[in-house]
Amino acid sequence: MSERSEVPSLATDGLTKAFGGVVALDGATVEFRHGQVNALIGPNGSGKTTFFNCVTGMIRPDGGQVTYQGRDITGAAPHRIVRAGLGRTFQLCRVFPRMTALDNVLAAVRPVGLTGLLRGAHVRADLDRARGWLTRLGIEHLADVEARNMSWGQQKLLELAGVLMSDPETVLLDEPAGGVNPALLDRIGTLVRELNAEGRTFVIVEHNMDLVMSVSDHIVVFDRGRPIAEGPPSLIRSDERVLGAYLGV
Amino acid sequence: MPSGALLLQSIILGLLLGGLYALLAAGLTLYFGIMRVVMIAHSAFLILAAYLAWWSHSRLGVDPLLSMIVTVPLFFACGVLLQRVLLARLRAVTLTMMSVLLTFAIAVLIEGLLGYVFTGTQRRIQLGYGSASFGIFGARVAVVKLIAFGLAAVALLTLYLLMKKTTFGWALRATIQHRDAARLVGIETERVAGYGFGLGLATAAVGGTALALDTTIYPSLHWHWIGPLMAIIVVGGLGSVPGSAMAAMVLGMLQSLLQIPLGTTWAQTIFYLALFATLAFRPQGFFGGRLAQRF
Amino acid sequence: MPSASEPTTAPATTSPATAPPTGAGTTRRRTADRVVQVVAVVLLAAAVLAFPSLAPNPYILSAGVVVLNYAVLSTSWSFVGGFTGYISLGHGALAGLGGYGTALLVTKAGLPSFVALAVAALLVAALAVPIGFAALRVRGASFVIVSIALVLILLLVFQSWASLTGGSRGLVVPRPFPDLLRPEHHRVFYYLFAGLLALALLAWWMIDRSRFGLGLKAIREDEDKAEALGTPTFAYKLVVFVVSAAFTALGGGLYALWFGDLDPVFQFSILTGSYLVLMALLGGVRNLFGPLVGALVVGIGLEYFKVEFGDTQLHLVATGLLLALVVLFMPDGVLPAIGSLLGRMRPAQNSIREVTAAELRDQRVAAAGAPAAREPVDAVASTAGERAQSTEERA
Amino acid sequence: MTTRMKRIQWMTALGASLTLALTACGGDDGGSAGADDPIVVGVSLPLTGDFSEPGKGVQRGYEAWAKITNDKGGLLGRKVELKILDDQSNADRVVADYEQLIGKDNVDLVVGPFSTRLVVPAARVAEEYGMLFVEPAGAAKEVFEQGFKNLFYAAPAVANDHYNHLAEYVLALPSDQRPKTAAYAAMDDPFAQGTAYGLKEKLEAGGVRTVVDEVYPPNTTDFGSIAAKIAASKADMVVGGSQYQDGVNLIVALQQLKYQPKLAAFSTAPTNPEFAAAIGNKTEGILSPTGYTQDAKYPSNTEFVEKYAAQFGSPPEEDEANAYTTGQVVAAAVTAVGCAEQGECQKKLVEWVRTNTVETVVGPLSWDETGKPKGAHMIQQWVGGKIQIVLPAAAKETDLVYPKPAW
Repeated sequence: MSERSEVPSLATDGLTKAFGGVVALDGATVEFRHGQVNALIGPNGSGKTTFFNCVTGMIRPDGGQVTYQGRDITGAAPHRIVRAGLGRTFQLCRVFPRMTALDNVLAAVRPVGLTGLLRGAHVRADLDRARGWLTRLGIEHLADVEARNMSWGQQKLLELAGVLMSDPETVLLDEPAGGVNPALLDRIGTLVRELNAEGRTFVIVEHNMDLVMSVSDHIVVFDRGRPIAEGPPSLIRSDERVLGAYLGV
Repeated sequence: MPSGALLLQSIILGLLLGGLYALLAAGLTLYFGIMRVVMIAHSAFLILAAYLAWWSHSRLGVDPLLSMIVTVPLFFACGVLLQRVLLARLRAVTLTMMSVLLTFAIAVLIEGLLGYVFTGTQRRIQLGYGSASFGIFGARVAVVKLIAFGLAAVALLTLYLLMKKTTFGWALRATIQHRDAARLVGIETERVAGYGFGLGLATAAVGGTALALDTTIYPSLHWHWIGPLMAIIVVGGLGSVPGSAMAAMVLGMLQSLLQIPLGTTWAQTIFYLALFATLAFRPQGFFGGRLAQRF
Repeated sequence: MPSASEPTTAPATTSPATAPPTGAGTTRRRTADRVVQVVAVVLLAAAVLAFPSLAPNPYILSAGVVVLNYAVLSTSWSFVGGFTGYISLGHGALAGLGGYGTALLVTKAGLPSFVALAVAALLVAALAVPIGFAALRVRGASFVIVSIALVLILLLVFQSWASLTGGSRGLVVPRPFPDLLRPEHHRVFYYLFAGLLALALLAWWMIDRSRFGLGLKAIREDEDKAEALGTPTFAYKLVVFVVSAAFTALGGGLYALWFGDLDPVFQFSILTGSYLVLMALLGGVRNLFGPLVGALVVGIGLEYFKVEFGDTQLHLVATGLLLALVVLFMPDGVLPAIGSLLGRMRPAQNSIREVTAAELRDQRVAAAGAPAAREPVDAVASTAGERAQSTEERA
Repeated sequence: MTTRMKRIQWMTALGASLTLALTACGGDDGGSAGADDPIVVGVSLPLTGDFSEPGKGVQRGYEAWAKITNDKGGLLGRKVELKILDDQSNADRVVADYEQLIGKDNVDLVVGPFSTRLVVPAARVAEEYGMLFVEPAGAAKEVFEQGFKNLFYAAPAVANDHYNHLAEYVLALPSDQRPKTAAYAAMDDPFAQGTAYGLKEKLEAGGVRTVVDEVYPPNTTDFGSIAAKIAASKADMVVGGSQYQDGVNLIVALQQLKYQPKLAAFSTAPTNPEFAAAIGNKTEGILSPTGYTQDAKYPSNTEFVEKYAAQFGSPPEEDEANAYTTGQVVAAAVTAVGCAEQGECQKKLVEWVRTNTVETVVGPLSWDETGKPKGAHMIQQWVGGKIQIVLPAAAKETDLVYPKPAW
């Protein structure tokens, strides 16, 4: 995995967020590189999800700055951040339970203008694209099934299909391996690599070290709301601070 | 320009009214803090308590204050049941909306039952000391109003001590602040939530008795109360008991003072104006309260 | 195949061989469905249009007008309540505003009746913007609070501002067709209401099939998720609230022109709003004709209670009980619930297992996932179930 | 697939319920009247809701009228039958009710409901079906400004004229005794407000300055602030445009503030039998207008009071009397014209009422072009623990006490 670029895709500077007395982010300064698969790891409660939520505008940070491709996106509305090219999945996979798989994916279509809004949701071009993603993720046969009637793993794939439908340059995955079986895990790993090869940047929060080590180019380790180490997998594997904080050794 | 005596009189009335508002808003705030539920039926229970006070006075000849011996524990039990049996049934995803509808339905149910049992006639407790009053710096304070205020103050103080000084209060506060964290440290949040609801409803029992002392009651009166109370908890910052108490005193006072130049009806609009202004410009409320950001 | 290793929870149609995406069978079934739907709509329209000729006397006709008015209002309500899941208890007030707006534009500004109606609806729509701004900026509860407050404050204002609104003395709305006899008057307005209902249903249907509608439904399902997929949720909610307000105002204004007398107490009544909710919920908010059916049921139900228990407040008790039961047991609507019950008794071509799996999944998410997913800090305890499963699979 | 299946099931359910609804709507027509059929008199009353208490009073009045009439052989040899519907104090309902009575049930006559708020919408239905509409309760002046041709108010005076005798009395007082300032508080209700504002207009014209003018919504329960304003103004006289409970509350609040006016007048409330107990028996000197007294010497009244008491166990109040009066007016017209059914007959009935004077339990009544009665109310005062007529001089039972003793 050669590094394609040194341009930072997503970067934060001194990001801070506290909930009541609990400090979730404590001046986190991080840079993720464009065109790479980045991983964000750390023990439970180290602030990874809060970091995602702050970056994607779901919660407003108390302090600090978020930039994406050089643009300041701190505190912007989530949908604006998505439109800037930053898509995300959720820690516990979130799909629209009472909508069919197809509609779940179509919901990510970005209508332009009033006519775009009032156009039918099922126009040919959108349908083709949506089916294309479902096919690529191997769940095309479930297109007309409501999401709540799908298995956990299928829902995870569906969520990813939706995010990809919005055509993000950078994809943030929150625990993609959470609760999935080994076969699916391999598949997700392969997908991430394939999509990365097509030019998409990834930031992955993950506990599953096998996945992290096998797919990522660059790893950032969080502890107590700030990064404590970063580098390629080979380096992180042997970093004692990481072992101390993360593995609890 | 209103005379000094009228001004003083209005300030005293505002203070007394604000006290009652504060007590009732405390209950509403508790529910919201515990379950993010806007309990529309709170004021219907208030009127129910007032009816029970009136009934025990006029039919059994008991002093209305004594009716609290029955109503307070009864309402506590009702609150626990309401939370455990009904609200806990609702799906978490739609809880906020559906709980409003459910408590709305309960409010209508109580109103209908009161109307069925006691008819729509306006009722009022006739007390021997009903028109008694005493003077203070040229203003007059009615004895019944003072008793009502005293009740509210004592109840609020009890609530405050309960929340701050007891283990149960600690557990309740923890549950309100962060339910999962509370569960992690071994608090049985479900049980605590139930008791919290009971506590909230118990404030309605006290408030209802206080209300019955000095005003007329009728089944649909609760609509008259729920509006101002909702405004108070929003202005106070949803979920903050001290915040809502502050908001209650301020708004109660404003209402009373605005009645001098504007008259009764227009003065009431202050609550709704405050509500709209708060939501539009400062959704987290004016007196603390941090929950509103997300709700 | 991702599903191959999860046989217990996979739907019946997992095997790629059995389900070609746009197979001939599916197409044929869709065409058949379409025909059934069109026939149903035509029958419905015919029934509605034929009603005035079948009505034995003017009273029944006027009852028909009332039911149609309810149907218009609850359909308008479901633009917000149905699509986005935001429940408003204050739509009665928007209808009242439409009524008063129309009446005042006729009496004070001298506009022709139906011009006044249109202008009033536009004004109410404009007013809905700041109201929606305050109500929808933050999630959930504040919308309901604002909707109730709206009724209460408008009642106060319209009662107190007697010099403009006539206050409690009421406001008389001049008849648009002063020469018509009363039964004819009812007939004309019956068709006007039917037309308005058709317009509202058409708008509903257009939104329902559009990208906008899909975005709104996504908001109803999971607002954070919709936002994270790029839907400008606040703008969507605001727009659909304004559309809903405009239709509600049209309904209220038309009612004012028909009824002729406005009184703040009845125009700005919290019960009206709750009836609308009850109708929509009964009929099912996800269906085009749900609110219409709900209006029929509630309209007739109210009559029944009045006849049976006329001199008591039991109609309130019934309303409360019904609403509570619907909320507790059939939040998707009574008719849809009955429909799915019927569906389950049919020879099962949709596998039962699918439903069961869905329920299991629902419970699992409701119990563990949903609250935790909303929490900002990495949740630990509540996700234990999922974790256990994942460790198991990893092992 | 699942959603589509559901849609079809759902459509079926929709069709079924629609059919049901349509069949349910096809109610039966009332049969047309024959010579032996009873004369059906339709009325809608607020038996539940905000106006239910006076509504039930009106109901008793109508029932007494029907019974007394039938005991004497009915009208035109036909029995009188009441058909009473409940309008839940709701204007939408009252219109639907009269629509039903006239359109579906085909009643022969209709009479009015209670409360001004309901009378106007109800009267419009009757007007548009060409029915005579005599009503016992729409006393506010707005009722008579709608251009109704068929409406007649069956009581001595409209709300704004209730205090006419009192206004004359006050303005006739020597200038050193006459009140200089007056405070008014009225419920936001056309009737209650009408009474207070009728007096206010006349007193202002006569030079009595208005220092407080408060209007409160019908649901007001706390009168502390209004009372504070009135007390602070130290007005010489206080006038309450009240119904019942609000009047009681206002008086108690005023008493709490130790406010002592020279004259205190309240509409409706002081004539209620429970009034004295409700304000702790501090009633002395309180004035109130009334359109009816059980002691009136009109022949039909003696009969009414006696038979009403026998039927209901207590003497009739004003609401009951007004309903009875309504019945008397309709009966007089029917007897004189000799018909009672929908259609042409109604025109003749209207014509007759407009041009004639009817003897009733509240005295002889006649009407102007708008249906407004041409009389005034008597004024009563609590004197010696009893409410007694003090004005006009011709009807008085005792002298008016002025200034009013402390309460």
